Amino acid sequence: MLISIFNLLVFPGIIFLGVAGMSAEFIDRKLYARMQNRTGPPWFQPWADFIKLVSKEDVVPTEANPRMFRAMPIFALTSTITASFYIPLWSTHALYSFNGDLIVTIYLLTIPTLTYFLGGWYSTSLYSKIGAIRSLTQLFAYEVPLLMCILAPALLANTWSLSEMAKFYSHHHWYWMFNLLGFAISLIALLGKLEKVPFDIPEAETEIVGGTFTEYSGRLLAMFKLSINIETIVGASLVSAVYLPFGLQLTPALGILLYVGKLLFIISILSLSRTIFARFRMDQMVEFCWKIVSPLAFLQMLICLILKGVLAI
Amino acid sequence: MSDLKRGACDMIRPGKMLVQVLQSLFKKSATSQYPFKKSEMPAHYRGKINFHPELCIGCKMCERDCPSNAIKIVKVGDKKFEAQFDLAKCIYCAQCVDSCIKKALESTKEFELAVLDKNKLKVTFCADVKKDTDK
Amino acid sequence: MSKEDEIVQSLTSEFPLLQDKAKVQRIRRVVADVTPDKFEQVFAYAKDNLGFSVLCTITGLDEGSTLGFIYHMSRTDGITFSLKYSVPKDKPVINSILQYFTNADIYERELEDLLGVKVEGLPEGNRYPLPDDWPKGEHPLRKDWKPKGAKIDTAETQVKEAK
Amino acid sequence: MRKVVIPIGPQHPALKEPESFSVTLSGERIMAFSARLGYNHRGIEKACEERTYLQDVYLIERICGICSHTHSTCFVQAVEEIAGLQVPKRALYIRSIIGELERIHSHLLWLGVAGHEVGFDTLLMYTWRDREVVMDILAELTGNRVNYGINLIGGVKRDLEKQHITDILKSVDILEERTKYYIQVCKEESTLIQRLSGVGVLSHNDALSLGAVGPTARASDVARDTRADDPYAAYDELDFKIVTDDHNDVYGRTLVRLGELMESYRLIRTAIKNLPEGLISVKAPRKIPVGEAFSRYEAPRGEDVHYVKSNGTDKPERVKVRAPTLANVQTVAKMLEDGQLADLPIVIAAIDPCFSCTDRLISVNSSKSETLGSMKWEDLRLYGIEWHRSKGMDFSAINKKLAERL
Repeated sequence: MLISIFNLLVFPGIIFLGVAGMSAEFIDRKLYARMQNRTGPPWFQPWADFIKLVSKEDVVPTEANPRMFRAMPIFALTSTITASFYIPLWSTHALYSFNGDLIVTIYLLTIPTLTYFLGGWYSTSLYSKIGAIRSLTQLFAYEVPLLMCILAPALLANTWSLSEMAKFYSHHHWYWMFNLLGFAISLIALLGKLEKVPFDIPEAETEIVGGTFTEYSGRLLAMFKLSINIETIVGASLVSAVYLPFGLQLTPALGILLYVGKLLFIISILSLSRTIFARFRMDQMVEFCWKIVSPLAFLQMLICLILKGVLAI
Repeated sequence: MSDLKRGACDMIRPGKMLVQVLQSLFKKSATSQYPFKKSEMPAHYRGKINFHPELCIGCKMCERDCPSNAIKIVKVGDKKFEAQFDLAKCIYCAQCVDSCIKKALESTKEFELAVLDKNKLKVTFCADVKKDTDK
Repeated sequence: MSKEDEIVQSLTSEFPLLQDKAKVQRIRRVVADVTPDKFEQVFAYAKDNLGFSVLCTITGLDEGSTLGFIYHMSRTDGITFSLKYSVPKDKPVINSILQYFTNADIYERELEDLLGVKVEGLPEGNRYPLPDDWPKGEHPLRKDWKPKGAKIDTAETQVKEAK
Repeated sequence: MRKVVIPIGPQHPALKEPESFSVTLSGERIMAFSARLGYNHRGIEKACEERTYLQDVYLIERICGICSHTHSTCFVQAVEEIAGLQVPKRALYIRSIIGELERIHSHLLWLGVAGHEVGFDTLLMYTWRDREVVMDILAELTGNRVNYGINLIGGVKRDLEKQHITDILKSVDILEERTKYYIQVCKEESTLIQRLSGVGVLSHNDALSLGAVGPTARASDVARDTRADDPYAAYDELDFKIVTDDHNDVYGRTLVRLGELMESYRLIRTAIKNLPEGLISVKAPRKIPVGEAFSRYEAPRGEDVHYVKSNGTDKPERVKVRAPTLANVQTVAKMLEDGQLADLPIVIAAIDPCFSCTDRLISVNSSKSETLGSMKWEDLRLYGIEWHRSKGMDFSAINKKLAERL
């Protein structure tokens, strides 16, 4: 019981993920600024922003459905935190695991996007509604390639459990190299999931102000922001667990260092792509995902299936 | 992708800025640390106006030409004049400096004039004391 | 003969009433005064036959008892033609030139708002540039219009206040 | 799908100045577009009639913060024409040099804004960083970064010194290098091209019939440039190319502006090389004789037009300003036909709108007048405090503490 509470609240629950998420935001913003030849924010900026938002008043639009409006940020936060329980971080063991947790994790990571949609829709503001529709459209575009390219390593490992996959790749040292294409695709999908440039279409501020979050303020917005930060960490952990499953049998200290290194690597790639690309338009994004990314994800699956036959696993 | 059909570009190269962006990581940032590091204005900057009462002959040309009625020249004694500036109204065009035939007015490099109390922007240059006493 | 003179000659031969009214102001500037009834003919002639294909702007003037309107047109060689006519202030109605220049509506709306002239033939639309709650009958560019209730801060009023 | 009408403005992140557009959408597609201009009207035309010519130069200069030299030069030219002043050659050259520097700063600013509108903030940060170079030069030459105040009826106020010339040439070299890079970026970066190409199409004929001016027209292959057609300042002695493009879209407008940057660098170099010696101003009378003049100037955004009528006193009878944006804003509806919501910001930005230039009047309100009511700062503050108190928030203790500290 106590351990469960500890897991829920401290590790890998809300406190660990919160701190990691905030650090991820800082690293992302600092890198983004440095790459643009700016100084960037100090380390406590994400915390200051968070504390400021928390201490502010929540404004619920009169037209909005207050219950849904208030519930959505909580859903977003809880589902992302829950998702982290099934991902092995620096060892081959996740907190909980069962055969099929891979699907559950992906499903849990889809819920935040759904809450953005519902939250935006129930705000009843025009900008929010357009943002909501856009985030849902975007979901359909990136979710399929994401699922396909995450299934490929699972096919190779012949299991639906993330922990089992980690074990498999620890035994077969260099097999993760076969999935590098999938790694690239999953990063693209992750950009779409986190709604970052070039896929920040649902919150394109020059078009629809704040998109989904136009009407959100105070604690509710803080919760949404926190859930996005945590989603960054969880998403990056998932990608690193699936595609970079090496060094998982090291001592915990080295393992943690390696894990942090992997996360930093993924976050820097995300910031880099934020820096060097312009925002896509909705139709371009959908076209890009269906016509280029999905076939590539399919190719990755094909590679894994063929390898499976060749290597006779 | 209509650009391909139209032949809009010579080359398709996503991430063209990659090299410069990565170079920037190791360059000194271009941000100026303004309030901590004061910036220096160029030599002929048109900042706050300074007034030399001993040179003024009270022709009031500056008062007449000022586009925003920010100057008032008041006679305070025999051939002694003081200038009342409303820096909140001043647009720092330095027309008064050009209009003054005796060069009693000059632009300074001072530009940090933001205050919370608007009345502090009303500056009087007194005739008997040479320096600006209002500060 | 310079191009400007050619324009003036062409105008005067087509419209004898422009005999002394059309002149070359300086290089690349041709001006002409017409009566309101002949305006549209001269305007159409300048556009179609003399090649003044761009409408730069329409200037409205308050000339005391009349309101003047100057249509500034230009052509590709840099010559501009300013065609002017006046209507009495007590009957301020002019015709729209939308059929000649589709981009004229914003200029004509500006005239309606600022000078209080009725432009016939202008379709319904947003006003420009005054606010929607601007009182009726207030036209700032009329010479007799003064901002109501406002203190105009000039050197003279300051002196008055001091007294 | 049901049609929705969404307001863009008066306050909107895509607009740098208040102006109201409303867009009817069906899904992401734009069905109708309408604009309501006038939010920036400050009464400058009326105010000019109340002030002397000398004061008007500064007032006119403040029509716009970016093309301030444009408006003041255009006005001063008209007044000089009425007064029959022969402006010294050196002054004309200096005006042209400042004008070109202003064009550089404006076009670099535009490029950054365009990048921002399509979510390419790195371009914004880089161009605005490089723009500082030209801003610093302008501050050094004229005494301020914007609102240069260098024009005078009858000439210019400040001369170019040796040091200035070397500084200008040095920064032009730096900027040319950077502009070449930006041209490469805009021609090769595919995510950027995707957003710019085929967007906001304005055909050649539409550009002609709607009276588009400046880069907007030139990107539709209309070779119209006031500097060449109706030379003013020193442009009749300077050789330059009119940059045109036949893409007809936002991409073309980007290329035209970048090409114009390169032309501007060349122009500045030749102007400095040919800079004649001599006076920089002639004395102008305070009272301008009766007359009228129509003056044109190629602003960074297009053709700027001023009409000045004098009545023999020291105050003008009428000053009329037609800023380039007013001519171009009418093309936006055409450009947005069958467009997408996502393209709206960049299409509006592509005409480089400057609504401060466009609108010039609002009445000076008094707090007592009922019809033209406005709130005083203090009243607004008290209203805010009262509102918060009614919601159960009382800041008076904090305010007191703050007041003590100050």
